[in-house]
Amino acid sequence: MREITLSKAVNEAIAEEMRRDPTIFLIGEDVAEAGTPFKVLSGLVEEFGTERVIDTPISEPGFMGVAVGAAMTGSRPIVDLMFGDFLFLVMDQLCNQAAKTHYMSGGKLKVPLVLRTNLGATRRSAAQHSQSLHALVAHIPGLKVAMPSSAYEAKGLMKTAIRDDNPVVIFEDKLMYQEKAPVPEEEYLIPFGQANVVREGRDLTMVATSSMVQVALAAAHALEGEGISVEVIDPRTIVPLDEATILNSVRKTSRAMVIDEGHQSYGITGEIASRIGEKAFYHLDAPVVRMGAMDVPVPFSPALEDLTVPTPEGVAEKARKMLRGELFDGA
Amino acid sequence: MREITLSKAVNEAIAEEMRRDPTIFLIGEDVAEAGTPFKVLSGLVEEFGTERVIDTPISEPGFMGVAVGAAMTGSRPIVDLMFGDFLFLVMDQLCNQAAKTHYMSGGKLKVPLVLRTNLGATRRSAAQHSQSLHALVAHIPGLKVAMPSSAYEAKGLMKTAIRDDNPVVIFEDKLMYQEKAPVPEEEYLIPFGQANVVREGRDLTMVATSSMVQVALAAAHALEGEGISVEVIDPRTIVPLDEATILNSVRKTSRAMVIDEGHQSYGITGEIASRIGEKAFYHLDAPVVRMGAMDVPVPFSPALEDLTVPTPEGVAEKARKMLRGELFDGA
Amino acid sequence: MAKAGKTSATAGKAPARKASDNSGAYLRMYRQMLRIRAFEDQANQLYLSAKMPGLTHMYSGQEAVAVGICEALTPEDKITSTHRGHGHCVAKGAEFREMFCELLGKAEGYCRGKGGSMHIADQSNGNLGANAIVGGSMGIATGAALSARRLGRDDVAVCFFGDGATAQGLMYEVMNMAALWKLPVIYACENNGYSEYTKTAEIAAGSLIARAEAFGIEAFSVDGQDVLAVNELAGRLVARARKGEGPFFIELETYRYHGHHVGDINRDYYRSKDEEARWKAERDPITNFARWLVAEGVAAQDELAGMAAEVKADAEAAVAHALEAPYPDVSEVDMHVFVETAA
Amino acid sequence: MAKAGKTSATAGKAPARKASDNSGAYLRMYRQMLRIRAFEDQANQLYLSAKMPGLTHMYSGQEAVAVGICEALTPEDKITSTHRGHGHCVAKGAEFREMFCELLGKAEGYCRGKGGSMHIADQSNGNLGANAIVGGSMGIATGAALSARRLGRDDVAVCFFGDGATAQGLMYEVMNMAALWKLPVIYACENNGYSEYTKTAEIAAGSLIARAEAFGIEAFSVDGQDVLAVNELAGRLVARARKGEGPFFIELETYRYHGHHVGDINRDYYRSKDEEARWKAERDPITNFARWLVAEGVAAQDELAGMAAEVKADAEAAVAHALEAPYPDVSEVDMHVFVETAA
Ligand SMILES: Cc1ncc(C[n+]2csc(CCOP(=O)(O)OP(=O)(O)O)c2C)c(N)n1
Ligand SMILES: Cc1ncc(C[n+]2csc(CCOP(=O)(O)OP(=O)(O)O)c2C)c(N)n1
Ligand SMILES: [Mg+2]
Ligand SMILES: [Mg+2]
Repeated sequence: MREITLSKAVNEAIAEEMRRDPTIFLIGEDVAEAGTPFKVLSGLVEEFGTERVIDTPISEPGFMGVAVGAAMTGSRPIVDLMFGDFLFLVMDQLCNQAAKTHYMSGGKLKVPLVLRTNLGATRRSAAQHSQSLHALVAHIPGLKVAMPSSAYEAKGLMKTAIRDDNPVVIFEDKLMYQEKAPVPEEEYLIPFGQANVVREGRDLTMVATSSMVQVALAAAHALEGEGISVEVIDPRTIVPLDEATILNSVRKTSRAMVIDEGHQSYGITGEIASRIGEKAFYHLDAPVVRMGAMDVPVPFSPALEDLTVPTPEGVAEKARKMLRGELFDGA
Repeated sequence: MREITLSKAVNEAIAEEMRRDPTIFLIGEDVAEAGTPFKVLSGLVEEFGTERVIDTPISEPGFMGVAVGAAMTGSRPIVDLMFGDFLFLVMDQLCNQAAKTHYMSGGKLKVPLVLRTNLGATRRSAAQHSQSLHALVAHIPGLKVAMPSSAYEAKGLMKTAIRDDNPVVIFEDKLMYQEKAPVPEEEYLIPFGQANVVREGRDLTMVATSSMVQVALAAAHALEGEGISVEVIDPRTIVPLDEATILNSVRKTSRAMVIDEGHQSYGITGEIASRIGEKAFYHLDAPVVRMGAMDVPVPFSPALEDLTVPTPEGVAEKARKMLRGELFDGA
Repeated sequence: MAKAGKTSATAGKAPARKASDNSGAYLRMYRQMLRIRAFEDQANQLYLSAKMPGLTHMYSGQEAVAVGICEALTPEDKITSTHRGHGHCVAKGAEFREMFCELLGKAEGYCRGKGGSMHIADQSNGNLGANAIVGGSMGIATGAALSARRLGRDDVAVCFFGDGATAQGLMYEVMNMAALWKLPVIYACENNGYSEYTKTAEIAAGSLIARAEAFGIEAFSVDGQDVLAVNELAGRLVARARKGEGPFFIELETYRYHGHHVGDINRDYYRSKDEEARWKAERDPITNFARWLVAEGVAAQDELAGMAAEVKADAEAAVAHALEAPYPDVSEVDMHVFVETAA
Repeated sequence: MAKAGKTSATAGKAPARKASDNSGAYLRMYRQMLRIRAFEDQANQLYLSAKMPGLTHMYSGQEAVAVGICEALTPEDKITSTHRGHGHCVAKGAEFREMFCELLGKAEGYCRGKGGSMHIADQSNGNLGANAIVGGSMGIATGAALSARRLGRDDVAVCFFGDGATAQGLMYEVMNMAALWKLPVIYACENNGYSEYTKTAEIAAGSLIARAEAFGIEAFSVDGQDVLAVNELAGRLVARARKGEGPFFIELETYRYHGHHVGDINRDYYRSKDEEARWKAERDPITNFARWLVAEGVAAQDELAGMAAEVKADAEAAVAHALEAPYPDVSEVDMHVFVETAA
């Protein structure tokens, strides 16, 4: 199968959907000629014109609001938010407006929009350009949240997001834009709420999102040589969350780790770990281990930044300890 | 001891601190003559004048930013955010600026400010005036988060918040403003990061925040008659979180429930439950039960709204099931 | 930049066209103003008698704004509304029953009781909804205009908001985009002199009109108590916006008769009883328009009185219906969080 | 409203006072502009040779703005800066060593390596920090002004921002408050014609000056390539702001020589090489000021050249030092999340 970059996969997904449905348009900063600073959208303005690929002023709250109104009136906007860190600027329009409109109107109005943005540290971009803020939107009822972990996932999830009648926030991993993966030429969609068992295993389940899927896989690979068999599960969407696949796996392996690039405290690892703790309680041979990013603003210095996110080595080491029974912190 | 309302307790705390320290000022919408819609700040402008009790235009992002700048330059602002739901509007200034400034400056700059706002549904105020959004700010490193559960707590925590050199977000329960509790005349502070064991018990630990402390106490009271002894713990601050007190209790009771008025999914119950699951694993006789608000925007209709938040009856029923061993959902 | 002269119906100045030409529209506007007033009187009473849950903000006094503008719109045209939104909703064509049911949280309400007063929406008439976030709908109205243009429709969007909302930065962001893209949107600022308990002058520096003009937007001010003046200006601007000459900004001087919300009873400390009395006596949009209708021979006094009685009876019947109407079933609580069908 | 005449040093127009009166300040400004240019040349090279991590935005071309304004400030006066912030930092008095250490993430950096290029701050000289959120510091500057006034200090705050940042609603919110409260803050808009890869005309409707004026703020435009014109205006406005006559708004027409960020190499599609060449040839703030200094007899050509060599050597030495300087200890990673001491 051909291999394409995640960047290209996103571009293809959007182009295919825009060809199919004329109500779709793109809106954001430097999305047209520039094709975004990451060049993800290159070529789209040439095909679809400036009426459908709309450059905005640097007005995140404003164009988010514009997208909500457009979505309520027959359009299907895709909003490009250049950095996930700018989510803080659009929270009101996203969470007080887009997320609640369908419910508040008793099902009469709907807001079919996609907010595509990114996450991920270790690019030396410092505290305001490195955050992974998916936990914030996952907490707000009415928003779906997708977290692609490869080019293949990015394409399929983007197409589903665009066809969904609800507001969907999709987080791409900035560091993965240039990474290639096999992506079929033929059209495919990836349904929301169906986790992907990326790797099967017997001894331990790792639930990992986005950038952390590869980290988990690398750790699993290392552990394999030591006779430890790891199952890796990518939830794909954290809202809706495919609890069943995760629980089935944990019931089989009896051990679970949850790995994510958002800050660990009050992030998504707590939700997933506590659901496992609640619903697979009697199957657990050890406490569920969580690994999120450190609870610190992302430091600029390369000497510090790399310490803040889970690494394959760190994950493998925790797994080893877990299997050796060394993790029962004060218990 | 005299009893005063939560509203009065907050007012006293602020007045006492403003008398002590002239660098403190209040800023927000209708905080001066009107004393806020909830009348919490009544009388302060008369004592401190309009230079220290500053009415703003309806510009939440703007006055939040102004407060950050003032805090960086020798002032200690208390920001009044009329409804917790407007947090979405101030997230950028709060989370990208206030929370990160000390860290990003390598410890050189600091932002000693208090953001006081509220939480709580069941006032028939509908989806944009009823949210409990503390989970969002708890996830952001650099912010402290206090959740008073009574007039006594509100006064002591507010005074500590004002003296803290970091940005602190303090959530008051709207429904509690007119509720009285014993509050000493003498000055006292309540340190951050020290949970309060509100009620001792043997069979089950309930960790409950803010509005839910009373719900837990009412449930505990009902259960007492049935021979079930419940320990109720109020963390007081969720950042910093007093893990030790919670874990010690759970190690004693072997059962835990976590009750909070924020939406359950990706909220704070997951964090607290998973920390218990991690660190008191071998002591648990049953899965940790979480009860948050339903994952729905808050409906206006009284017939629906009351269903969305935990009640004493609901909590007691879950506790009974837990003790009868009926909660092992699919495990 | 061009400003509409502040025409006043009561001043006896001749209207743009002869009264008789247009009597259908005049009586419709009169009736709609009556309907808003009657709606609010009932809502106020419901609240004061503790039959209505929650918080509500009365539109009484500002009727000429909503009615003068909405009369210039088609059902396909969109509006966005505010926390003080009952007037916009009625003016855009909503029914009393569904409105009162919504205010009481009943299943027959426009939003099945889930929205209530502050979120009432009426999609069937192009009302995209009240909004409890001050300024929160400015992007929505602008987006509706963009959507119309992109999808080849000719509908126009009107964004209603108060003077207080001009303090929200969002307004400037979206006015900039609307101006750059020449969108068919009209920003209608209802300046009732107060935002909550604060006088506009204390929270708005400079000039509201100039703020819009600085973005290259044509801006107008008009007497918001004069339904004919409002309607004349709105008619012109809506037509121009439809042709792609938008956006526009209108400042409408008006007044709210009640407190900020229905519980705001003791308001001496921020505005005087005298001031309130003066507005009611001299500038009531309904009284003054009635006088003009009679003077111009459009209707007789007793016809107007009959209309008022009829509207009042309608409102009372709707309230009676709504009070008896059932609440939504508890199963609805987690319905409508997400649209269930895939596209 | 009064606008500063666009005085131009190169046009040979006489400066406000005789050159010799003020030669200390002139030479200081010249040196500071040289220092910024030298700093950026080194930073650019560090980046291109992959020795500098992350993203950075060059200030070259805009030197007269930062220097002309900061020359009018005392160390107690505050500034807030932007993603393109090295120039402001140097102009406000920072040292090369601590700056380069910061850009390289070293422990000796102004922020112990935690901030980097986009967050460099220098509290000791009143620089409250660069900001990677476009427009993000507008509230901070306004708050610094409020704080000064409330605490009885007479310092003034200058908020630097780009033309692109005028699209952020926050600006209008804080200008409104600054105007209402007469705060000693100066909003300095560096209009370099582009926000990222987009021309200003495509993202800004109407007039930037008029937007400030609509809030009742006195607004001025000035040639941002002419350090004397900038400094003269800034001096006047800072003095007035100190007396409580603020706030003010200044639009400074300027140009960035490099790409939006150092990686922005192929930029033909949004701006022509010709345009770039013209600005560099005709409107370079350093070259033109040097010519004027020589013509006015303030300095000889070779003195200026000597100064440039010295500054360059300083920069090189600082870079060499920074390259060798240690990274912060790993234990610092979770330090400074919170201030540890209670108040
Ligand atoms: C973002 C936000 N801030 C504050 C409020 C509280 N609030 C509700 S109405 C109002 C005043 C609005 O004034 P204006 O826009 O003039 O409308 P009016 O009430 O006069 O119709 C305020 C401050 C709110 N609902 N939303
Ligand atoms: C809130 C926000 N939106 C977008 C960006 C990405 N961004 C960084 S600089 C920039 C352009 C800024 O233009 P301008 O204000 O004119 O400053 P200049 O780069 O020209 O100095 C953009 C869009 C950002 N950093 N912050
Ligand atoms: Mg008003
Ligand atoms: Mg620029």
